[in-house]
Amino acid sequence: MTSLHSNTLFHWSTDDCLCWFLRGLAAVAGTIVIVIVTFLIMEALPVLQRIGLLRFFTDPSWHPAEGFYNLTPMLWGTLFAMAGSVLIATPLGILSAVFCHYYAPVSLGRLYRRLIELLAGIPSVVYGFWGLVVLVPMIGEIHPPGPSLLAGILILTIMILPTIALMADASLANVPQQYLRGAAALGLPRWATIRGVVFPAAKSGLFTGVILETGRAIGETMAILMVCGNVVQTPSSLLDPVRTLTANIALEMAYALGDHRAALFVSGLVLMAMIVALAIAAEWISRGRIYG
Amino acid sequence: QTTGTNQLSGKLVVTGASTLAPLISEIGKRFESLSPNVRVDVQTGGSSRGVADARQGLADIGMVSRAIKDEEKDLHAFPVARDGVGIILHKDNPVQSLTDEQVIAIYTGKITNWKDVGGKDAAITVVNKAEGRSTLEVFLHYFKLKNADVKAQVVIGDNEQGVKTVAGSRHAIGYVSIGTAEYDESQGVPIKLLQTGGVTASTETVRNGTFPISRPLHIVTRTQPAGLTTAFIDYAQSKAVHDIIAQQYFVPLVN
Amino acid sequence: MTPIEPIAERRPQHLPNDEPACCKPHPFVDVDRLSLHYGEKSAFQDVTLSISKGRITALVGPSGCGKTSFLTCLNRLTDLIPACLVSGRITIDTLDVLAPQTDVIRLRRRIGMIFQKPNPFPLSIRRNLEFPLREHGLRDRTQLSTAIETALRDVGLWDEVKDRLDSPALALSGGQQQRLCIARALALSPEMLLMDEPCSALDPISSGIVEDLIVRLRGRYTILIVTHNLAQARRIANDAALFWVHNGAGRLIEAGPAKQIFEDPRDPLTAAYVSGMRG
Amino acid sequence: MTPIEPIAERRPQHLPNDEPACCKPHPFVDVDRLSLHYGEKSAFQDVTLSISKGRITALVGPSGCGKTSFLTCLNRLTDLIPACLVSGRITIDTLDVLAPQTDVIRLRRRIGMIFQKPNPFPLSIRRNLEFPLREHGLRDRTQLSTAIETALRDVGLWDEVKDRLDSPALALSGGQQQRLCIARALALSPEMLLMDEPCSALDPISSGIVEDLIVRLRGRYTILIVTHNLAQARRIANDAALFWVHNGAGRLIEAGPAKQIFEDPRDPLTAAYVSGMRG
Amino acid sequence: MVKTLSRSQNPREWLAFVLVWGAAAVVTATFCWLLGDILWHGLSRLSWTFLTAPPESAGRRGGIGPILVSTFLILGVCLAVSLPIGVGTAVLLAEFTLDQGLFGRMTRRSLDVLAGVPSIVFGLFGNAFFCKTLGLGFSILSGGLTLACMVLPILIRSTEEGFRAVPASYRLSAAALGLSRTTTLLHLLLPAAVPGLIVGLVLGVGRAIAETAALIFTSGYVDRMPESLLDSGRALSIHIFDLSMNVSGGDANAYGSALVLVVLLLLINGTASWLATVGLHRKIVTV
Ligand SMILES: Nc1ncnc2c1ncn2[C@@H]1O[C@H](COP(=O)(O)OP(=O)(O)OP(=O)(O)O)[C@@H](O)[C@H]1O
Ligand SMILES: Nc1ncnc2c1ncn2[C@@H]1O[C@H](COP(=O)(O)OP(=O)(O)OP(=O)(O)O)[C@@H](O)[C@H]1O
Ligand SMILES: [Mg+2]
Ligand SMILES: [Mg+2]
Repeated sequence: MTSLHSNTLFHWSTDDCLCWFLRGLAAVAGTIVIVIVTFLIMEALPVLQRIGLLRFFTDPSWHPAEGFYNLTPMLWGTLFAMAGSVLIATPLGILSAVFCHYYAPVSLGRLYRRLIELLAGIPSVVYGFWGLVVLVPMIGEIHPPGPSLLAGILILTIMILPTIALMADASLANVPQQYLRGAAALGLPRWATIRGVVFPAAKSGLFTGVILETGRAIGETMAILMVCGNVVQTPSSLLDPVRTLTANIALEMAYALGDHRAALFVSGLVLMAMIVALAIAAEWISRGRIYG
Repeated sequence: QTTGTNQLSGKLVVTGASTLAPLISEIGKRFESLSPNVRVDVQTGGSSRGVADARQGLADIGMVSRAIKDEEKDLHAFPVARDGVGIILHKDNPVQSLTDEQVIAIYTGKITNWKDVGGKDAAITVVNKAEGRSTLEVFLHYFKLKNADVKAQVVIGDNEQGVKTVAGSRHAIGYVSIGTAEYDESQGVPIKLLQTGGVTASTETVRNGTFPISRPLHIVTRTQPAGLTTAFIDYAQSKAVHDIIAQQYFVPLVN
Repeated sequence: MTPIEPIAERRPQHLPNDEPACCKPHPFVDVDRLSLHYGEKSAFQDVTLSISKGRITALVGPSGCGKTSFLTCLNRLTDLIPACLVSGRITIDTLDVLAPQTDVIRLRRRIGMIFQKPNPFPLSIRRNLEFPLREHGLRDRTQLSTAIETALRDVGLWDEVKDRLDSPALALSGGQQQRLCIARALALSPEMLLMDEPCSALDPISSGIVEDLIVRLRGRYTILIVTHNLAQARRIANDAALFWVHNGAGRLIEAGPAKQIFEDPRDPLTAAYVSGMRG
Repeated sequence: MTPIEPIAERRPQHLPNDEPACCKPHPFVDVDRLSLHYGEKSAFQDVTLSISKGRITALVGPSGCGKTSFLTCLNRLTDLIPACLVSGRITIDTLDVLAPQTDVIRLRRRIGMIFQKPNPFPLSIRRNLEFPLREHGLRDRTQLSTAIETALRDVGLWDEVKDRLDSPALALSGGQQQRLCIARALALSPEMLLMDEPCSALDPISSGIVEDLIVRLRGRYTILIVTHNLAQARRIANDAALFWVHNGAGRLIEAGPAKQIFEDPRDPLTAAYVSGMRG
Repeated sequence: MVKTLSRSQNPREWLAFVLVWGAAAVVTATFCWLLGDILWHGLSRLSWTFLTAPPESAGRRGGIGPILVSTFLILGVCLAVSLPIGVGTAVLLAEFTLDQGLFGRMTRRSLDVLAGVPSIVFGLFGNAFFCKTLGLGFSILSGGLTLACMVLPILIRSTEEGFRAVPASYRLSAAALGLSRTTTLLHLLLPAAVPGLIVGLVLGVGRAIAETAALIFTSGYVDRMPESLLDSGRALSIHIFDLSMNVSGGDANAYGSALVLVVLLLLINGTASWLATVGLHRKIVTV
């Protein structure tokens, strides 16, 4: 059997040069993650060697000045904030995309899409600022103190909504027209078509959207720092203040020295681990999807 | 003095306390305008970073918004201004004063309701500063508390976040730089400064030294300063910048 | 491009009455001066045609002459296309199809449509049939599975798929997919079927199977089929109609019993087309 | 699916020698036991065939039997498809096509290819022709414009487009686009043309024009044409070869002079296919 | 789908109708509130001098001139670095299909992870790598490079989509004419993939221009007019953060700056979608 895959053999001058040049660029792009992780590990190493990884999960509290480094409450904080916001933002975002495609008149749909695009780019400080002066006092009126998991979830929801809405929008746009026509020809009404045909057909795009928004929810920093209350504790209710891992880094990094600083790099590593887990989950889901 | 700075040239990197950064930044700008060949780059971070960067030589000058600790005596420190740390409440809170014991009890979670200290029947929202901040250290030092004992409902970063948090929460108690609080109060932000140890919290009482919780704001260098660095430090300590210090709501030092 | 002789005011010559009286065709759909525009572009103009009940009518003509567009008017799929303008009149039984107050959902239930490219939904085989049925109000589990089995048997697919009803429909072969689509339409018990080149995307063997199926459905349903394959049209159609592009818009050139159209066409264009000189 | 009788070890019956000696065909391409796999799936297996110089060879067969795949082996377009594995031997003139050291760029210059869907580049008409020429080293402006005019005249497009050479090629009609693609291939003066259903995406009139063009090119080029249209194959081909799917992989069933294949096929499957019973 | 709004009696259809419009209304209302808030407080600050003047008194007064310049410079560095790397990688991943082996898979996977890395971690990394290890210090260059790492995955993803959207027939016919891959790429594929590239650019620029956490530790705090790329320069979003969190009385200018940022984004999005439609239009006309 002849494998014909080396067709560029005789075109060293152009094709192969280009290919190797591109490989070089791709190698740069591909190595960034490794470099990042390496640096995180290097910076975290002193404290990891001294006290070991385990203590980051078993210490009584997070008081790095006094030598306690428990990250678990912040891990929970991150997870709860993420879960809450993804749970709210996903249906809202998908319904938004459905609105654009199948319910709104064309011009309104376009306007709405523009609005969402705009919101996708608004810096997190602006969201955080707004959350701090508008949202948090409102929650405080209902149940003090105000800065809380709930505030974090709501702000995160607003922030990640454009991500899922735009992704869903793109994947709905890719649903083959023939499905829609097929459904219409069977006399299926609009929502039935969307639920029964459009969603299954757009499934993988929607999943990708959820993965992306989850990533953003985990990684969001500035806004969360402004509205969450930042108390290191495992929240027992929605109205309890929490601190996320990202906020922890942003709050203390500038002030941290020695072990404290290294401990913050451990927070960074934990975040990276979550992101890698997410990427694996994404891969797993996309592999497990049944109806292409 | 201005004649001397005309020939100066070079770049000064100043890093450290976020409290001081706007002030030094403004002083730097005026210094630059006096000697056009000089650049003063101010980066924020925190006091600890000011110390660390000055030590490692990453910065020419560090900014430290608290007293110099014993283990930092190797550095050369130059006070440029003073600042007080005042306790703030929401304007609508009927409580007019708190004793030191009450403050300690509130911050350690022994008192959790305003009615125990003469206020309305409402849960107290304790606003604390994040680990590592000088304001926190000064506050803990005065009340002889350990951060691990503090039971906070909200942890904040910079001063303005503290002011905005208390302004947005009727039953909150917090502590911030007095200058900041005074300015915001005058701008109609619904907060009020509490007396501490029977002394009114104001820049005035910080200036005359009667207010008990105050801190010097330092700039530090690793070695005995020379040349441009000396010129800048001298300038930052001179009377010529007192208007800037007042503008940034700090208290100039009376030599 | 070779110029075509201008067809001055040619009217379709539909002759539904030249069949023996015993099986006199009974008109089911009446199309009167129907025109369709996509924005500025005219797809076809001034089509007047009637389609008889229980028979197979074949629509033939070169590409782009508006055959597909004509079909989509009958079940108002044109509603899905923005900037699409239909004028004229279509009557099915007694229903005025184009009237705005017509319930399109019911209309489309009465008229099934099969597309050129098989388009099963990305669901399992069972769900492909069950889902439209449920949406049209059939909830009972046993009734549902009976309906599914009947439809699949109708199209001769039951034996091929009965063991894997829950596997994805898109894993079927092209011919099976097309038969599944026909089954899906039949399950709703329509009165009429519109078929847009149902065999042209299929391999010859599947194509033969689907063709046989269509012939078996004759009599039970009124079928309007578009095809490029003249031999197929000749084999299966009772009636035939020829569309042609003239001045950029489709026109109906001639319509009548298949026998007459293919063997004794009145129009020289039809003659040229069916003799295979062009096309 | 209707079962086909097993074809036990059937070998293609290529009979290049039963023509009058005056025009004895001279083999140009020799294909020896060629097989192609897309990953696990086999597209065709064990094809042995020789193609004569200056003649039109038609490749017919049902959809999916590997006709397109066969063409792409000849100019090694298969290189572009990942996980595509070719085995066997192809000799063109004396060149071993599948050898790794073969210069594919030169090979493809010698063998032009026309696709089913006309695919001019999104450039102007002129640039569509000029661009490949320049790439192959023709830089001189006057030579370029002569080559362009010659190629366009060859396909009978010159008079239609000479006034708008700089307008986009994609604004042409389908038939014009296809002729432009042929002109683009001819401009490189290939020795052989591979055509993959060049007329099937065209309307009947353009189809006729392209067909006439292909006939005019006979003799000057060795042409291998895939077509679904048996009437067309009959009209234009000197030789014909029939592919069929058997056990999921394409096979060459019969090859020989067109007259013999269409009028006196040796294989019952060929007989069934050319008589239109299936397809 | 628009005209199919049938007056269906099906209650489920009505419920869905209400839900979808409700969701859109909630989202719109929230966002109008947020944007209205910024507009309301920020509009009065907006003026030509605000855009050009340097900040005074730690930003309480004065404008944002140098900050805008720094922001654009950071963006410029970011794009100058990420664009070639991004497009190159996208070309490799999308076009050189034979490279789908281990290398391609690993690259893709590592880009997927990179896309999810929190911006604060980029900040940590940029500070440790560009500022310290490479010795660039707090500078526009460090900030721009950090952002480049951050926008790369977005850029690559959508450029790749752009390439995949180019019909395969271009590649096949070009190959059949004996054109080399390089030529095919430069003359046929790249132009056709431009819309995808533009989408990536918009998303990337949007993310970069709005970034705070990654810049705080890299491009720095200095609000002077930058004189070289090695100068530290304060980005707009850091300015907003500092004004609202660290400078008493900075709210008014914070709102003003936020409004400028939003308007900038609007302009970028608008230009890009205009470019994309022009590109698309050109494609359709020539198609
Ligand atoms: N959605 C649309 N928008 C604009 N023009 C359209 C649209 N659909 C079809 N057309 C045009 O209307 C004319 C008729 O198209 P139609 O699809 O009805 O032809 P057809 O006879 O079915 O052709 P074919 O045999 O190729 O399927 C063609 O010129 C086509 O380009
Ligand atoms: N890129 C590919 N990857 C995997 N399988 C392929 C690919 N291209 C074609 N095939 C498969 O190989 C077989 C032969 O395909 P090919 O396109 O050569 O058939 P064909 O005879 O040209 O059919 P048609 O008449 O429909 O054009 C088919 O089963 C097809 O599904
Ligand atoms: Mg059609
Ligand atoms: Mg083919």
